[in-house]
Amino acid sequence: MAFFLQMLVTGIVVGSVYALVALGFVLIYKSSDAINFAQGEFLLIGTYVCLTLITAYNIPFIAALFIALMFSAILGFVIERIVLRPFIGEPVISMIMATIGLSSALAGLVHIIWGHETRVFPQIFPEAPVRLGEVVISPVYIWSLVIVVIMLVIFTFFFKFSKLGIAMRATADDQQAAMSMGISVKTIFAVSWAIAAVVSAVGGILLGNINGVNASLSAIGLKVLPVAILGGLDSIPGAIIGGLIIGVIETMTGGYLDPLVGGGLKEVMPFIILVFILMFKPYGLFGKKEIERV
Amino acid sequence: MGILEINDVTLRFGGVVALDKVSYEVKKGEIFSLIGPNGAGKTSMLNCISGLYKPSSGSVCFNGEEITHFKPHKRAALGIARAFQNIELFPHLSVLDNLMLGRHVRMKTGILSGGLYWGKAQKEEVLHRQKVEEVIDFLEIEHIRDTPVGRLAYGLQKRVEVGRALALEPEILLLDEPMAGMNSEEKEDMARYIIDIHEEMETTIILIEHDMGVVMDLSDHIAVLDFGKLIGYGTPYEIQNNQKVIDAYLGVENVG
Amino acid sequence: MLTINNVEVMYDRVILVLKGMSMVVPKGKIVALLGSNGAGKTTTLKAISGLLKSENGEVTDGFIDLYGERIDVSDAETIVKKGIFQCMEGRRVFEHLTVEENLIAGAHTRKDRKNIKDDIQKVYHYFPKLEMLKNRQAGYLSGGEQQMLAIGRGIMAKPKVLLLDEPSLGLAPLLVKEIFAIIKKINEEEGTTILVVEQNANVALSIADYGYIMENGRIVMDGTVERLLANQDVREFYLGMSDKGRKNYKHIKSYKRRKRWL
Amino acid sequence: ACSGEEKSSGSGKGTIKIGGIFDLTGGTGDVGTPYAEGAEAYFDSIKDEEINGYKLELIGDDYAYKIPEAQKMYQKLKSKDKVSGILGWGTGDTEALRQQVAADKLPYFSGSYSENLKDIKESPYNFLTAASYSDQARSALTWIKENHSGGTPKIAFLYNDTAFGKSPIEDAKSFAKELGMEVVDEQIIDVQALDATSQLLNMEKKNPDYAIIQQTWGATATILKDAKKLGIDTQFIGLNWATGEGLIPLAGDAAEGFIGVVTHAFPYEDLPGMEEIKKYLEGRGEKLEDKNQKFIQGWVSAKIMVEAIKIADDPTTGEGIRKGIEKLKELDLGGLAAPVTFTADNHAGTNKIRLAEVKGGKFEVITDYISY
Amino acid sequence: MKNPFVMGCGEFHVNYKQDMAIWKISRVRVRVMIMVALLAIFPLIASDYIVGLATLCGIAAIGAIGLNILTGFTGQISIGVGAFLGVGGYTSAILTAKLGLSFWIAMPTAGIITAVVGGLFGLPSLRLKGLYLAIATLAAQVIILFVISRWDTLTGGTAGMVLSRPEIGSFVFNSETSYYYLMFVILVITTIFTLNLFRSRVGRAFIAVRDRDIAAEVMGIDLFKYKVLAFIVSSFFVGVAGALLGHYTMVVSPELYSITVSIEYLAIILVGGLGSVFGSIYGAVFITLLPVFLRTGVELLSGVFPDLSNVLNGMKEVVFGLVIILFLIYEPEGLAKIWKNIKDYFKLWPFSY
Ligand SMILES: Nc1ncnc2c1ncn2[C@@H]1O[C@H](COP(=O)(O)OP(=O)(O)OP(=O)(O)O)[C@@H](O)[C@H]1O
Ligand SMILES: Nc1ncnc2c1ncn2[C@@H]1O[C@H](COP(=O)(O)OP(=O)(O)OP(=O)(O)O)[C@@H](O)[C@H]1O
Ligand SMILES: [Mg+2]
Ligand SMILES: [Mg+2]
Repeated sequence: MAFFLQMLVTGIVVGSVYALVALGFVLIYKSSDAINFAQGEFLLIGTYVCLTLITAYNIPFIAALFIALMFSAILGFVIERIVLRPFIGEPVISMIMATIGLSSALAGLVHIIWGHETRVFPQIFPEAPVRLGEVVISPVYIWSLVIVVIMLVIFTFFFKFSKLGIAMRATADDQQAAMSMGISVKTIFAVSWAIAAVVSAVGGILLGNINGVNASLSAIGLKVLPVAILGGLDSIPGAIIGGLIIGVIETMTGGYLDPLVGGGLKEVMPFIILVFILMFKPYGLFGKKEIERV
Repeated sequence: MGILEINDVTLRFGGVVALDKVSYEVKKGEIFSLIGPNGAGKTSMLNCISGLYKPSSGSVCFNGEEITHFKPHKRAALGIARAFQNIELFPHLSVLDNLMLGRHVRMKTGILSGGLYWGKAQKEEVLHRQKVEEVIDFLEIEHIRDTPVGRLAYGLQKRVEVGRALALEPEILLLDEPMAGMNSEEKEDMARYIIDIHEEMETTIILIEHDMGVVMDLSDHIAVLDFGKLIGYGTPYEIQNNQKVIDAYLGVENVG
Repeated sequence: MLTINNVEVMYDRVILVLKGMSMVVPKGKIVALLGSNGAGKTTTLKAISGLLKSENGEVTDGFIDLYGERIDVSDAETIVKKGIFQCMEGRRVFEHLTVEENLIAGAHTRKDRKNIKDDIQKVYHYFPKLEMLKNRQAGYLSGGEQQMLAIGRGIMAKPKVLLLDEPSLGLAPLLVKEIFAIIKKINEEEGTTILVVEQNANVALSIADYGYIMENGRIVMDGTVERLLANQDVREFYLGMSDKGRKNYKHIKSYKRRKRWL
Repeated sequence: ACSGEEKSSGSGKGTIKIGGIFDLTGGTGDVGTPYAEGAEAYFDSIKDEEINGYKLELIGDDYAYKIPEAQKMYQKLKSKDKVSGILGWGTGDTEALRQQVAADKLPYFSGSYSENLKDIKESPYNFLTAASYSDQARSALTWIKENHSGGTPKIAFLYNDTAFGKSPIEDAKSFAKELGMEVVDEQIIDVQALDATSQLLNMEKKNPDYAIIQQTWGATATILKDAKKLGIDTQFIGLNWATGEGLIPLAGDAAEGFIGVVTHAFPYEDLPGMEEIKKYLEGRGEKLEDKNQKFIQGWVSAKIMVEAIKIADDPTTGEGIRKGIEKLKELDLGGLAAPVTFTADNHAGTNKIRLAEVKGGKFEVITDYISY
Repeated sequence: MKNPFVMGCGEFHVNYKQDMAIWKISRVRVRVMIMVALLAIFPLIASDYIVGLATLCGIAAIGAIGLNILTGFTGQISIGVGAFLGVGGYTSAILTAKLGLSFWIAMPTAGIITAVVGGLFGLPSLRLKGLYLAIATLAAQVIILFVISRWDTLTGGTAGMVLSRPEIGSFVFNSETSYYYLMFVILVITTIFTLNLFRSRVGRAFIAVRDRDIAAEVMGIDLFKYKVLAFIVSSFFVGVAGALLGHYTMVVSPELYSITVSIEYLAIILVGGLGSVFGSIYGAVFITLLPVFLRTGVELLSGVFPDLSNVLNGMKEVVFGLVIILFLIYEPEGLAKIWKNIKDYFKLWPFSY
């Protein structure tokens, strides 16, 4: 029983990290209907900036975090302007490809600036694990869970009620019509990229505190794609719940199935389940259906 | 016996009842019109006939055979062709290819023979190309034969779409507002084509149109839908004098 | 007062669509723009509302100004802010947004947030049917319902000039009359200047003060409604009248009379 | 075959080129870069000497841990640069090129020490410059047997699902049995794993005394930290790629007490072999302290290649160099690594390793060179 | 004979057969011939290294054409190509190495097996569309690789398998040149087959499914059948490419078929041009060679300032990314379009302005 609980809790908290990163995908998809393959690099850069500020300029964490997030926002803004702006109105696929190119370019930059060796965050979250009865959790995970919940609330309201949020959804539906409403598609994109960059930076900084930071951290971007899909590419709650589900599936598989098959199923199982679920809910758990009228 | 029989067709979308126990029959070789206010369920009706929607209850029979549960492509093979309300052409393909696609169900070439493009496959292509050219001549669109349809003006696209449906050599042709967005001059052309199709090819035609002039002049029979219910059926004359219809749809001065 | 002066528009740098188009839309009036398919009506409207750029078309000559201020240079959102709002051809509602959210999106450029609630009510008063559907996803409305929503969005924007592209497209006769009545009402109650592009000349001219007729990229004729209605060609080609009342489609002659103005 | 005999200006018979396929920007860049630097440093340190009458040149480049890239680079090194030998890197790509190097007769030193490179028939031109992963595990197990008190030791294995990770496992398991140890469990932990709780808890059920880790630093750190979190008292022993300075900051104080297999010396060790490195570095205004163990490893691999060229009868062809390598007997590396010996039917230079334990945030070597 | 590099203006086709030929204008036909001839003789003059690269390009092109059939022509994005290459490679490896079959049987079989597997993983297209389908193919990628690295008895697990070069009688395709010709023949066949496919019934149906699936269905096209069919055909060619690659590098191992490979192939068809057969080829050449050129560049530079090589390696990635982006910005329709523009220019040549 204790074992099960430990698996469950670990799954949930790990899942919350996935959820955070997945949010990045959703935010961009919600405004542009495209997937950003450079998410991982966004995450990486945000993290490195924060880390550098702390270690090289020994700025206190909170301040560093704040600056790093500001920086990410600007980065997202700038990148949208110089790289993705030309793709407004182009077919989504070329936008996606552009982000693939972008990811390579950013990865290169990261390598030039921060080099190769793995860097480590100084103790930010207390080391001592938290104990709930039999179950132990590292504090950093609890934090990510908290942050995720906060984001969930904020963004849900943002997209349902705020003028900007509605404008974003409108843009995703029909860019030209949105323009005719006087919605500045450019601004919408810029803003959503900025937000996405910030969110993934947060995710990255948490990850950095778990595993240290090096270029391969960006791999999380791809790893989390199924999460976004499972929840439904344009659903904020979807991303969160998808994250938790996949997290739990992973640890449970690790806990109960891997011993039987000799390991390795942990990373594959989410995909198997994902396809299975998609067969019944083709647009993920909460994704918007494509409306087809003739 | 009618070529098409609709029996008690009901169609629901969650709460919305798009069609409510609709029954009527279409006689072979006639021009049959469906009219009714917006949202009455006309397009939904066509979708039930061409198989894009499955009726929640009731049945659709074609030439006496029940086709309620056939998939759309099987119905096409039976000879049910359609032009859509909002243009649904293949924008990147030339007019020619769009029409060749219309002949899909009449051709056989498979992957292998197609890829090798030898003997039969090649002969077939050429043969059907001739058929398509006939349609092209008929609709007077020779000059745009090789243009990608995406670049054509609205009116022409509508014509090409009718052509694509014709290329299938259908027994029954479903036209969803073929004249929407045309001025009366272009409407006349379209009307002329519809008449010719009907007379030269003896195709049965189901027409949805909001222009009463056209409907009253061309139709043999008219069915009127309102909020998914059939509120009238009969000859143009009967419909024009059907009070229910006048209140729900025609309004006064469209009569006569 | 909206002036379009000798405007040329090209798509993809090659396709010349407007070839010296000129027209004037006086303040507070309703002007109808008629013309056959592909004449360039939609292009004209897009040129005014700045939407051309998104289809890589551009105004290559002439100018457009609103109250003496050039607008053909500025981009879509600024033009909307200046008070020109286009209801695009084919409704173009935001499918995944609810009816109400669509209306809010329509009011995007407005500063006076607090009045929006009331204006939504006003739209519902013009189109009671929309109120019943207000929480339905717009993508599932029927053609007519969507057209109402599209015009409703226009009202929400409180524009000085409202551009309507074929508002009657695919609407039932009664609804066409209803909608044009409402357009007239909007023009009178809100004092909105309206430029309406139409195929259905009958209704268009029935509410318009002034009319233009364009064929492949040029204005070929214009005048007061009375004058147009009196014109032989307009009667035949746009109102579908023959000398003896409405002609019967069943007996259309297959040859066609040439238009005098071509 | 390929020959490097185009005469270069000046004295000597010409230049012999050695190719380098390194990972600088890829998944293993953190250890790959110092390794590459070490190798390049050694060749740089002898660039003015004439070895066996020839000047030597290393043509190294980054393949970013992408095997197809490695294959393209190999094509280039072979056909364009006409190299006579190659210093390679990862397990995956080394295996992928095995066939071709055999066909092209190019001796190949890899950064990967997987057992099946030993197989002369399968891979006649691959050489292992340090103890193979299997031998490392065998030696470690032997050490356990000798130092374990109380009952038969229970062993577990933690590795990742790659050619690298799985390479030693089968051999190690059977050897442990030979030694009469009990292999109680094995767990697969992904290289990128955020968390190893599930695996560790499963392992803990079997309660092993020792867990042998074949991983990279990142995953090893994750294991150690989660083990600490869950209060697992198993003694963790990592093979050479789990060991190294980089592990310690990652794992924090969870690293304390971790034991690692040391195939190559740490720069801070006081060894005769360090002198030439220190001299070279100071010549370029660099300091030995800034280098790490992987730098030494690269240096040593390069050195062995060069030593072979020295004594080769015909150092211009890959075949000749191979013969040279097979003449190396008890080549003394000044303590930087175990002395290596190659023969025509044994391409595994040594099976000796040392063990080091993390004490106070530093690896302290706790054994002399041991084997099994 | 008229100069085949000058396009004609007035050509008349007196019957449909002519009008429907792949290359309608005789001059174009001639020019294609010349192209093919050039490609056929070039290994005789080029160095082994060049020929080797050319072979890699060609193999990539075959796979890319396959992917383009699925993604470019039928509009179903696939992120699973890597794994399907793997299926092809492993099938051929197992058939030749384990069962001792000849390459000439193994390669086509590899194609067929991959086609079957591809069809299997195409089944979700019954319900899934766009990015959701794309992720389903990503799942295929992960699952297939898992199976490969797990089924040790059959695949040799993570260690991979060793293959040998194909042979006819006593002749073995060991030299770069000989293997190039092997690749070349298969590439030509693939190209012609695909070109034909898309001027006949099935190909048109694919395109219809991509452009407007509802309309396609109503025109009598069985959506599900054709979607899966696209997966099958596409996977066949990818499988063949996989087999060719396996026997060229003489090894298969799971790490060879990672997600990065899948993305690289997507890059190929996007840079080359979606829905363009020749585009796939241009793209393959481009994406395969770009890193090579970049590396040469780095070498030249690192000669100038050696200590920068680390930075330069970073630059390599940056440039690679930028090139792709610039491409999409300035020529969204890919290399194929650029090539077309060049031709259009020559159409009026020498009177072009
Ligand atoms: N796929 C669908 N999902 C939900 N509701 C639908 C769907 N299709 C149609 N409806 C609803 O069914 C009703 C009938 O729609 P339909 O399109 O058939 O009307 P119509 O008679 O064609 O109107 P119009 O003349 O404007 O085209 C409408 O209220 C519409 O909202
Ligand atoms: N984005 C575009 N790119 C290229 N050509 C275009 C584009 N949009 C329109 N055209 C062309 O410009 C001409 C005029 O189009 P426009 O839509 O303005 O005509 P219209 O008067 O609105 O016709 P309709 O009554 O059918 O709406 C047409 O010939 C059309 O082919
Ligand atoms: Mg309808
Ligand atoms: Mg228009």
